[in-house]
Amino acid sequence: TSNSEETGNTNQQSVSTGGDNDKPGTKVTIGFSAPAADHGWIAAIAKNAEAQAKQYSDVDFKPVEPTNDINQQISAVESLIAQKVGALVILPNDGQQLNQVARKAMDAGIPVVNLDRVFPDKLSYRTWVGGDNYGMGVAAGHYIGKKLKDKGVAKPVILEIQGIATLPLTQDRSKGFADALKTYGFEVTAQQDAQFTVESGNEVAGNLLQAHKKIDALWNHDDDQGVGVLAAIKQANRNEFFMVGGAGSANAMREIKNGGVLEATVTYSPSMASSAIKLARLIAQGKGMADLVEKQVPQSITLASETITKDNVDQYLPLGFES
Amino acid sequence: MNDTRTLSAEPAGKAPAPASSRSVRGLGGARHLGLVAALVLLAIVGLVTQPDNFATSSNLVSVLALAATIGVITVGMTFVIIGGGIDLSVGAIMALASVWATTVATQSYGPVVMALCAILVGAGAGALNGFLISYGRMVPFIATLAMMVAAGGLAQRMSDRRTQLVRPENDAIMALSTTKVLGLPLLVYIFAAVVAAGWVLLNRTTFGRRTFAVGGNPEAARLAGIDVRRHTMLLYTLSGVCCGIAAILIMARTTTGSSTHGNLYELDAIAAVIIGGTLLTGGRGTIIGSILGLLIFTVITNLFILNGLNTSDQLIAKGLIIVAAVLLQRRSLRSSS
Amino acid sequence: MNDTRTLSAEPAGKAPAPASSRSVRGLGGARHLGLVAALVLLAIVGLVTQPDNFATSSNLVSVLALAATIGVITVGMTFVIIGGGIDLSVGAIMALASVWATTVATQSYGPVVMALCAILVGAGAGALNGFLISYGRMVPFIATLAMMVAAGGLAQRMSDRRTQLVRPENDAIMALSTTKVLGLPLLVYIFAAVVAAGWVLLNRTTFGRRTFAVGGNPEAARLAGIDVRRHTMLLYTLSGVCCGIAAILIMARTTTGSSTHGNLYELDAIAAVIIGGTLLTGGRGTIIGSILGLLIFTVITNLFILNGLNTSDQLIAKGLIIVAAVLLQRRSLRSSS
Amino acid sequence: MQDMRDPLLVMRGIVKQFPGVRALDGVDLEVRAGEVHCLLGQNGAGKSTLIKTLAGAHQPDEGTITFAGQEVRLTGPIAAIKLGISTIYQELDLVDGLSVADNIFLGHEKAAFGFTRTGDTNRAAAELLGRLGHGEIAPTTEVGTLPPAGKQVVSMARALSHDTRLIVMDEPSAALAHDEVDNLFRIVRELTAAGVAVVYISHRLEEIREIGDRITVLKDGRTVAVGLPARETPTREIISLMTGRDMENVFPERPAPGSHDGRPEVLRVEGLTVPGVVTDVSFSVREGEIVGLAGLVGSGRSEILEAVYGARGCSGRIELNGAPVRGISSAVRLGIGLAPEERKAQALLMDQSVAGNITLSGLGLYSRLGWLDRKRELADAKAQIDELDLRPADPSRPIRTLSGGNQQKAVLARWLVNRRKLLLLDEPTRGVDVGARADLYAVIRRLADEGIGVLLVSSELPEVLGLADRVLVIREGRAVHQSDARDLDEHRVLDMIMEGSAL
Ligand SMILES: Nc1ncnc2c1ncn2[C@@H]1O[C@H](COP(=O)(O)OP(=O)(O)OP(=O)(O)O)[C@@H](O)[C@H]1O
Ligand SMILES: Nc1ncnc2c1ncn2[C@@H]1O[C@H](COP(=O)(O)OP(=O)(O)OP(=O)(O)O)[C@@H](O)[C@H]1O
Ligand SMILES: [Mg+2]
Ligand SMILES: [Mg+2]
Repeated sequence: TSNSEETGNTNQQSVSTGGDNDKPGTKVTIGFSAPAADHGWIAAIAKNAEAQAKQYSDVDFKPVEPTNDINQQISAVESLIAQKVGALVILPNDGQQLNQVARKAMDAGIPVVNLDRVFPDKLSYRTWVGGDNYGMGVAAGHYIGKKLKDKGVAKPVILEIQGIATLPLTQDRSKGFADALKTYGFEVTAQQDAQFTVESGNEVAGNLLQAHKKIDALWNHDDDQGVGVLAAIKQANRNEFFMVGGAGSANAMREIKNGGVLEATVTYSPSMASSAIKLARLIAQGKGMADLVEKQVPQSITLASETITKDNVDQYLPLGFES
Repeated sequence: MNDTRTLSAEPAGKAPAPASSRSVRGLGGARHLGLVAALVLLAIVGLVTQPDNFATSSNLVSVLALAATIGVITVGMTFVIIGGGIDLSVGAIMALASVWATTVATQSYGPVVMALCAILVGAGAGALNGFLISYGRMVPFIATLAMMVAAGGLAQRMSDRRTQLVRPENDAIMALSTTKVLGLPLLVYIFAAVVAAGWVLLNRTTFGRRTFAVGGNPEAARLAGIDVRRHTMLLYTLSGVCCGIAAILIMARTTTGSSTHGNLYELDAIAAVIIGGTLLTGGRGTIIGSILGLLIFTVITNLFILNGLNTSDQLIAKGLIIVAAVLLQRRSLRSSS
Repeated sequence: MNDTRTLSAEPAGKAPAPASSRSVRGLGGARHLGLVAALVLLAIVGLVTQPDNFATSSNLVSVLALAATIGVITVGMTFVIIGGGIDLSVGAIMALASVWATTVATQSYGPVVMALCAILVGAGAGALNGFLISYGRMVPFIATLAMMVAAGGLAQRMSDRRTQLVRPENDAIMALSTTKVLGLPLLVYIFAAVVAAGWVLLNRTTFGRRTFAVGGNPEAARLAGIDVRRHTMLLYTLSGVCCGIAAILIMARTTTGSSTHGNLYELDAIAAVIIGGTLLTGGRGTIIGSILGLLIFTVITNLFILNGLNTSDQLIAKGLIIVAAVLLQRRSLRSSS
Repeated sequence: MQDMRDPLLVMRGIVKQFPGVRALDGVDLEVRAGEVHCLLGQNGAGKSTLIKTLAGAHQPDEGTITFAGQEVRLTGPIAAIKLGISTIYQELDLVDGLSVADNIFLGHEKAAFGFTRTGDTNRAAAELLGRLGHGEIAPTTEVGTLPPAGKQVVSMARALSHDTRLIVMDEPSAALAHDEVDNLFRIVRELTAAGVAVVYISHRLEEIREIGDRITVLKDGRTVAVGLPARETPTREIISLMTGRDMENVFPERPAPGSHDGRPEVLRVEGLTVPGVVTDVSFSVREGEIVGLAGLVGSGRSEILEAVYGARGCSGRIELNGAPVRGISSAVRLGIGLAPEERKAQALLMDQSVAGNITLSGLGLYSRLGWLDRKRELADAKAQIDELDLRPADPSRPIRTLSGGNQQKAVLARWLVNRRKLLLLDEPTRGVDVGARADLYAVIRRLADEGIGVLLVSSELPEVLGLADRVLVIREGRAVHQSDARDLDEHRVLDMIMEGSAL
């Protein structure tokens, strides 16, 4: 959700506050492979990675063709291995499916920073950095559960609109959501999946609203498709419930600020891509993280999922990505 | 004369409509019975499984509103397929038109210009398809595939892969989806108008007759003095215009322009057209059939979601229903002969 | 020997190849010149833009390995399209076969059974397609669309939408992708074997000859004593078998079975076949053309990867290259006549 | 106004080159207003190509066309139509999915502001059809549902729907039976009486005699004779101009009557009924015998052949050498071959080579475990091409580029490579030139002499009577008469096939 005023590029989440670590060191070529940027969040990932890399004079950034076909992504990573890059940052379409080729890179002595979707085999990556999908579901579940409990709703109608159902991250999110709701004695009334696109969100929500005449709460996994979900809610003229989003797009934050059906969103920030580039550089240069005692970068870093509401939205707005 | 009966023989297989039903044939009489039966069956399933939700006016409105976008595209697709072609680029053209119409520059001129822009972009892309096919003599499948890929890329480039919101001052666009007349949102009327215009164009004008000719037997059309190339250009342009109109509708519904709009619409539209009885080889088909085919798809999705079926089961059921609908339709055709 | 040429009619329609080029024609001489030229052009672009990376053996191996999976599917698709049909379900059947072959139960029997399972699942799904089309007399587009949807759903259901890893004890499957003979991974040999077998089947056997007949004029084929329905069944079964083999390759490459495998492969395979000069209307076409068409797509992708073009520009460029390749091909056909 | 003796159309030195063939190599043609000008020539002589250049469908490479005293360039079909030249093409070019009326007015629809006036269109179509003597064809009928003869009428109506000064008819009678040809001639006479010129192409010399005024003969893309009087020129001269050879007897010698009596029956049909078309027909064909089926178009002869071939649902007994025929594959296995009526739709693979078409149903002969021996296949195809004098004698040429008559020969050749016990021939000489026809007759007779049974359907009575040993007269799906061919003459047969159906 962007319009030019905001595209003034203030929100590329590239930060350089790494103490001495940011001083130019040995030259590093970082290969980067991610799914096709047909989605705001992934697009932000790609942009953040590139912007972060540009901050360093000692980094040569080599992105390869993003694709949603696993077979092609394998090929892309193979070509980076063949070019003997210094480090690889990989956001796989599917961690399990890309595992073998990541392992091949590691075996060839190229450290792999695994971004977001995790490889099952720990030998396939040097460091994993990613969001907490389960935690995201938990955060959304707690927000909804607590609020409904406080209102004293007995048997609430809670809906869930997932993203792409075949992704493990979707299943993790749903599991966290269900687990958190359970602590309040609630459960999900109905669940449908969309495609992470505005239009699919609109279609699924349009139909779902027909199926449930009275809703208490709705969790939508993804703020990109959330634009379509919100439009469908408006078209159906419904406002008896509240909605929680996911990921933390700038647009969702503005909606929260304006007050409306969307009351909160749980973050899953694409800033992780910037971090991944930083980590890859450090690993390749053999440095550790400035704020940690250890001389090496940790093996795994999980970002916390934060809950953004009207109360703290101003603080998060600058970090929101434009979907 | 003694040869009277011999030359007007009606072959059994092809099922000529009896004289009495001829008058309604154009409007989708006997030949669409199977589709109507499939729809009725689905409606019965809906009534039984969701007595409170299915037959409500708000649900029906919602089904129509959901059908509207692809519906408009399906009308254009029907023309292209009857004319012997195929258009894989409809989804991408719609996306491109929606993005172009929601750029800051376009939006600054207000909603009317946005709508015009969408239609012009659609027409332009369609005309380019038509040009490649008729004058460049490319196979329609490949030419429109290339357009699908390129238009999708252009849409991404133009939008910088972001979802572009329709700005509040242009909410006349959104009003198409929120303003209701006689209980129906405006976009349903637009859908209906496009279907009606398509029907008239196909069945009551020389353009329509020639479309059948160009698709059914291009050589015969050429020998009859029809400019087949020009006609082909026009067909794809028409399809492009429909994509432009669909872009307006999708902007109204989602309040955005985005390069992700219209993904896989081509498959849905083509499937609707073919289920509706139009031949992929061209020369035969109806608008009404296509729209019925599309409604079947939309109602299936609606039913699934109303009943809370999960996607995997939805997909399996959808496959079975498609097979059943087609077999049902063939059966009804056979028995009506 | 000048009589080897005479049994397959000239594809250039009205343009018989000059005698000198005849001898190579069966293997894809003049008629594929345009495609070869397009490939050569792409190779030049590769050499110029990526002198260090493009022409390396590891890159060429990577291109072939990438092409192998869709390549095998493309061979089956070529048969189906020459036979007058189309198969939209290839990607979904491949996914289903990969999922079925990687279930716990199947994996417990070891890699050979897994491979057999994939092929049998493919054959079964293909045969069902063929049955619906030949005996149920459904339009191929719709029947295989239904199969695409249903097989996809079944694959999701079976895998519970999770990616299923090939277990370490079955790493003979993975070995197809990691073991190299003369520098090439085994799966490239499988690909080559399927292409060779397809070529022989199409050009040197009665089955192939009948495929042309069934696609070119089914009524004439029927009256010439060919069992058109049975042949159609076999064609779709063959395509299904190819999907099963492709499933083995994708398992080898990704070490997994998943319902997400093969997404949109149908479009790529059909596009490759058509760019290769096979007519969508059936009755004409070549395996070599299809494979060249596929290689063009694969090399384009490879070039994009090497040059790190961003997606939007890639798509635009891809669209333009497709148009250019086709126009180039037509030009070369014309001038060779 | 033009004088009747001034030529309306003059074509001079027309050359048309196709890849690999010079179809027209300097053709001259002169046609006067009000005359029926016949264009004769062997299959592949270039007749259709010539009239296509006249119709604007092909652009000639060289030569001039003068129409009504003006030199014209026919840049496309529209240009020709505008001048008043309409054409009935040899391959009926109609749009199956459109109604009769829409086909007739395709390209010059009756419309106001782009909206078709359905009423007007149908009325005008009905009027044209009535004028052609076929008022029974409803203008709203879909053309695809009409039998070939009906389509021919629609093509004719389409030609008449323009304001024409010259009508070109490319083998209009090929799809018509006897009585309909009379009807066609009535229309031609009406046209010429009104001063319209007609270019008439046919392979049936007796038609030329009846309707023609003057003749132009083409051979190998050149004009070899101009303006011969149609009635007076001796047949022998015409044939020798066309073929370059003399021809004595068209029909081959027949064996003596009764010489088949003792021979075994190849085919036995009892009580054959195809619902609605054929009722209770019984007959047999003996080894070496040619049995002809005579009847009107639509009397059910094709259905009888198709039923015998197992291609059509029917009741009754059909046995080949005592074995029942069940379906096409069993028919083919037992040794039956069918040369169907509509070669383009039912027999030919237009994209394939001549050889590929010839060997289609005999592939089993050249294969072992499915593997084709292409050398033998090709040798056999080549042998049949030579035997039937199929031209051009190149087995690798795509069959679509052959002239109609040569395509027909390829269909026959298909059953000559794959030797049969019984041949079903449905209109085997439709569109075949006189010379080739004699060749075909000789081949058919020779096959019979070798012991093959032949069941022959033809709408040309002389052909049935001259070639067959025995004739079965079919009227409205019933066999009304059966006797030795030599006991019949055209008149008697006509009486029998029309009896009861005349108004
Ligand atoms: N489109 C084409 N491409 C190549 N050759 C062609 C084409 N059309 C016709 N020919 C060739 O031109 C020659 C003349 O064909 P044409 O159809 O004019 O013969 P015709 O006199 O009408 O024969 P028939 O009596 O069999 O109809 C033939 O050798 C034919 O093979
Ligand atoms: N596919 C069909 N289905 C139903 N009726 C048909 C079909 N084909 C032909 N008929 C009709 O069956 C009757 C017999 O047709 P048939 O073709 O056998 O006649 P015919 O004697 O062979 O004449 P022709 O000389 O035209 O071949 C006609 O009324 C014809 O219109
Ligand atoms: Mg001709
Ligand atoms: Mg007949």
